[in-house]
Amino acid sequence: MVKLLEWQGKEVFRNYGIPLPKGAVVHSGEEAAKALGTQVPLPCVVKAQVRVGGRGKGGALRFANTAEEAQKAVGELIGSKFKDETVKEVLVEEKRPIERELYISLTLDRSKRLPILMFSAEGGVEIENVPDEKIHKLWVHPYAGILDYQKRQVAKLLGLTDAPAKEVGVLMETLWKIFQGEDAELVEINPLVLSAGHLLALDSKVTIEDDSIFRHPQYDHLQGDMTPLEEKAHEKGIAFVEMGGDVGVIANGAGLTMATLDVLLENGGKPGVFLDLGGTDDPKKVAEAFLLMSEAHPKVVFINIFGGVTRCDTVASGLVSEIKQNPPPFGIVTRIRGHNETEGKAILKEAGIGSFSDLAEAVRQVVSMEGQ
Amino acid sequence: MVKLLEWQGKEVFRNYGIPLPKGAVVHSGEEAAKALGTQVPLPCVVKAQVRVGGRGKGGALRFANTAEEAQKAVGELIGSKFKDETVKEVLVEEKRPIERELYISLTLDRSKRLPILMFSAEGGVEIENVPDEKIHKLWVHPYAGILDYQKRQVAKLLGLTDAPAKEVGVLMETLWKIFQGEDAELVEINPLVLSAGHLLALDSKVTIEDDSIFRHPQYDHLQGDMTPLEEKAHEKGIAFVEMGGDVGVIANGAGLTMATLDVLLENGGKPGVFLDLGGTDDPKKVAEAFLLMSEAHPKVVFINIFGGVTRCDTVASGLVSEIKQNPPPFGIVTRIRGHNETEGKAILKEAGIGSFSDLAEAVRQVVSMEGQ
Amino acid sequence: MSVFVDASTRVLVLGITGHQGTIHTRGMKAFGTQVVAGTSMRKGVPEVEGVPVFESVEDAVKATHPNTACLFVPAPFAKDALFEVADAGIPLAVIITEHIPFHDMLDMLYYASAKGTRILGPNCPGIATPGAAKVGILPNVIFKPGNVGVVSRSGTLTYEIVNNLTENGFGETTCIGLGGDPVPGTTFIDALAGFQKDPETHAIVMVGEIGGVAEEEAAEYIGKHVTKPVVSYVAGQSAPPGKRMGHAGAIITRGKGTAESKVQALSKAGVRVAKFPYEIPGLVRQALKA
Amino acid sequence: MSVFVDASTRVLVLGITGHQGTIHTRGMKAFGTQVVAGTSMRKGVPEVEGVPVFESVEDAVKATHPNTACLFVPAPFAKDALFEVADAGIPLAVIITEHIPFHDMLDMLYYASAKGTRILGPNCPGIATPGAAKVGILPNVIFKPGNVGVVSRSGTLTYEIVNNLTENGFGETTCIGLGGDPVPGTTFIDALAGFQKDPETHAIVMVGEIGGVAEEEAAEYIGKHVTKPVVSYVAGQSAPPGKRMGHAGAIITRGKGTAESKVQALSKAGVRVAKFPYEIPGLVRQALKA
Repeated sequence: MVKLLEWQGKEVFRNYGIPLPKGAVVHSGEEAAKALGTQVPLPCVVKAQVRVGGRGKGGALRFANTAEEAQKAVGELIGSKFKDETVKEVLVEEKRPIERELYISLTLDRSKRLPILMFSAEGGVEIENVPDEKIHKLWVHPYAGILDYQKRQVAKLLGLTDAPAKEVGVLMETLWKIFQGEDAELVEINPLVLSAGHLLALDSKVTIEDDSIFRHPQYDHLQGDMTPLEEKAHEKGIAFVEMGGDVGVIANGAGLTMATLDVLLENGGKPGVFLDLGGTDDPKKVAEAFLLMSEAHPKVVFINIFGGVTRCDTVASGLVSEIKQNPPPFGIVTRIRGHNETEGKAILKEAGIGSFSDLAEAVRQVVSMEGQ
Repeated sequence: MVKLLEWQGKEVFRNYGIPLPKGAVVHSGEEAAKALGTQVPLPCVVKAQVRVGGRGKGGALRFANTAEEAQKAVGELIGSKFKDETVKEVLVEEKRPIERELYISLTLDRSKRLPILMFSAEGGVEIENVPDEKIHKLWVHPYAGILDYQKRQVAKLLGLTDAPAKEVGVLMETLWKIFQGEDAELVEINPLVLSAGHLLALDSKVTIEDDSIFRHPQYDHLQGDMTPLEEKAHEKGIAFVEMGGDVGVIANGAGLTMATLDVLLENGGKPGVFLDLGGTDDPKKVAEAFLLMSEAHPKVVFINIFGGVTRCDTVASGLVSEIKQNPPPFGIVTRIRGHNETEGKAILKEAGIGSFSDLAEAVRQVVSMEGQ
Repeated sequence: MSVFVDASTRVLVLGITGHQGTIHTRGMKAFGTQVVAGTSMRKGVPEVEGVPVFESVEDAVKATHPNTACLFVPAPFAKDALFEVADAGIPLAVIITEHIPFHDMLDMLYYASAKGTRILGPNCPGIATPGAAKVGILPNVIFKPGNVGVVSRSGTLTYEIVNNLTENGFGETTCIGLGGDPVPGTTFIDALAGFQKDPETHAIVMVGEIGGVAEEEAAEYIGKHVTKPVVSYVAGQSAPPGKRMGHAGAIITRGKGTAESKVQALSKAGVRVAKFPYEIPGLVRQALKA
Repeated sequence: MSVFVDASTRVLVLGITGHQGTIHTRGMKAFGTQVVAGTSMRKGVPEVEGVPVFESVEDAVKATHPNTACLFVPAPFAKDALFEVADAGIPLAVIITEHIPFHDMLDMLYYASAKGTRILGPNCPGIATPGAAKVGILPNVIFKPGNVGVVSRSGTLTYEIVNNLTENGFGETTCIGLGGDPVPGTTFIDALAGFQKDPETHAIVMVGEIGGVAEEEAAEYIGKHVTKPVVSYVAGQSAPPGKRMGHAGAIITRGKGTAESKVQALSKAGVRVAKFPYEIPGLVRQALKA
């Protein structure tokens, strides 16, 4: 999931013709002062560019009436931390009069297996805090797109007439074009405001689906909300999640990984990192996983592999040769099951690596090693 | 059905990016000489712009190596008649080397209720003369459009590789865009040629659906293949067909009109004009129909109306008042059936207009009047 | 029994405030049809002919639960109206509107079928089950309940034939006007399947016309699946090739869709084919006796 | 009996010349599956693993009449391949390919349903009916014919569970891997309906995971329509909200799709819910005795 920053999302909006306030991305107070003299009129809004939500309450949004005020605000924001995220960029934007604040978004409804357009006359607050009955929903057929009657319906439910009623219809089509054209998971405008009688997007939230990056290389290097190690694993095609405990878990397949975690937690273990090798049980991936694991400094690593396509003995040999080459700085417990399980276990035993058949038993061993 | 002339179809092609030879539309030999000096290189092809087919055999296509030859050919063609159609415009086009002649078209398959793409490696002749097994067909889903595998399929069956294989895929998408975007009934390129290793459209046949003209006003005044009277009726929303005999038939609804004609012909009548008032039996339309009829100079007019929504007496009154105001120069036989039939017949009788219930009987009366 | 519409039919009229919409709402009510709601682009119209008017199909559906829509909306807006009907889950949409571009109709057809909505029409007179319900513009007076099912691509010719049947002592289970457009939502085959299944229908009258291959396909279907007697007439046996005979359906091109091929196919499938429309009641009498 | 695949299954492998395509063609054949044809973008490959290779699905269909397609084609080309399969009228397409953008999958789903093709997957291990046929990449050795139907969103976890069942003396009618992607072609409900109808299936094992509301919907369906005993496990009860647990399916957002809500819904529908995967054979034994 590539989560665009507000200004990056607004660049997309601009390319598709959505009306926006004038603004500039700056990295220092000086840049802000320069932008305010040329591109951006005063008074202005100074907005820290972070991916986490709740910027308003957290002081990441400031108002400035003069260039000096803006310069000062930018200076303070750049480099500051906001919910663990360091502010590297600030958006300085003209402050526009606001008559009404609305909400609109397009995302996937997994249940109906259809794109869903959500909109509300109660914009400007986190949509999670808007009561269900004030959020309207309509579904978009992937081939037919936005329909005219849906435009009338949205205008009516949002209480828009005349120019804004027409504008919201155009906006719906544009959001749809972005949603499909950019392979977005979410396109959200909150708030969408009525300003001087016209619609204007004051914020943007756009996330792009990972799987579509092959046709959108421009999003390839935009950071998501992953930790540096997660990022590194991501580049190698390994799902890797940091959780704060001190047991590293390596398994193959999302379901098996999660099941392993479930058993571990229930037995009092504290998972620190888990690492899903995916549907494969390629020994090379095991080696890569070990290197990543070392960087996460776990106390003990639990390897839970089901030998499906590849045989258990192949996996065990790969594992042993990797461990011999680079002796890992953590204890290892393995549970290997499936095809040629007996042979695999013999290989591990010879290398002095504990190996179990029973998941619960294996987990108890992991927890006991963790406690030492 | 708006049938575009070759050059009009090629204008559409040009707007959508289909590769074409250089050419110019001219109305005289002088214009041709001017175009050959600037826009169009020699040698060239001189093509009479008429809607009927078979131009090659009929002498409507000429070749010229010099500007003089071209000027002469244009001079001869302008104003000449080609299968009853007067040549008003001539297309002068550069002559390109031809390696292969192919056929491709998009139209509606009414049976499958899907657009159909037809293509053949045997282009350059009337498609009616190409044997069935050499015409390939594939169907296009209106929402999904041209699919990649279909492009590969077409390239393979046409024996195209390398650049032309890619070009034909792009061309298919373009034809589809024209077909949908211009509301075409038919988009045909015959021949589509391979010239110096690239695809090129040497001819165009594009017809636009009448019902879509409301969103394509640019086609509103392009003449189809109707006679002047048919054109006039068309403008009034009356279906009017000239057939060469001397009985005028007025009926309401296509089915009833055709059934009337069937009975008339079977009884030895010679229909000259028939006129479908449509699903309506609005008396005003009857008046307009009478005026059109007069211009077609029939010997006798047969009115066959079924009173459905409107009552027969209303129709009869309208008819009588119209006839009293403008006594028609032809005999009249009526058959009026349906709602309030008896009242309607009484009104007609009072005005001295013969009126029948039985279709066969009415038709015999028509034929006897025609013979007088 | 009957086909597609019956006494439980509840009609929503789209475009009820228009001239046609209003007239035919009156006609449908006079036929005994439950017309439960209308919609209109005009705002603030409370009712038409005693029928409540809503601004959207969704509102009308919530308030009045129609199961059939009748569209009188102008051609440029018909596609959107049909989408609205399909999204509201109404299973039958009768489209009276003429001059809908066939490209729109293709979109409508595939959208409706994905949503489970049957389209009858466009450019059709509608459907009537005497004694139960009528949806569309067919004249009320020509019908009588009976055991003949009628299906046709024509309008007035059908009225004429039904009138003739009724005058000759017959009555109809259901009369279905498919409309003459190139892309019909419901075909002869759909209607024939309905009549074959309907126990009250004892004979079927199928009125075809030149153009397309719908009659040939129907003939093939009859040969395989229809055991009830079918009587048919094909209009346009004398029509000149390449000329439009009133609407886009009735054109003969490239030697296809001729009356000859249709009559031949129907005869081969055991259909009694009338040479002239007024022969139909006699053939129906024969068929029912056989 | 079985669900979706049986001894009459004839498989066409798309992307048969690729590494995965070749390996798993061998695997499917070793399972006893009739693999009748393959396709490849590479030209001039006559056969792979004794299976004839064609340049297009149409050619393969004409020559070998497959009724099931198994797709190994790379994600960027999967959409077009599925269109080709659907246009060729193949009623079941098992998509192994992972990382297909969900926007593509939406197009594929609605195109396939219009053409009457069922999609299983994408990003799924496939489907196996022991003793009859396997389509996909499930390991051969874990299966035994029996009376337990297995349906799952996971891959290896399913292998583990099936292996465990088999080791405990059970066998499977059919094992269906739905895949973990956000837009699956076949859902729990489709599979449950199949098992409910299949007379040889006596108990059903349903392996869910966090994310989405598929398990909750399945629970509702079970409550209404499934009379056979169902045993379930939901993976990810300990997963932190907002984190992806390996694939796009397994994410908890906005308090929806939690393990709690799934377990609760399933329990309410009478499903025996295992706390840990290894409890499943015991619960199946209980269920079959009850």
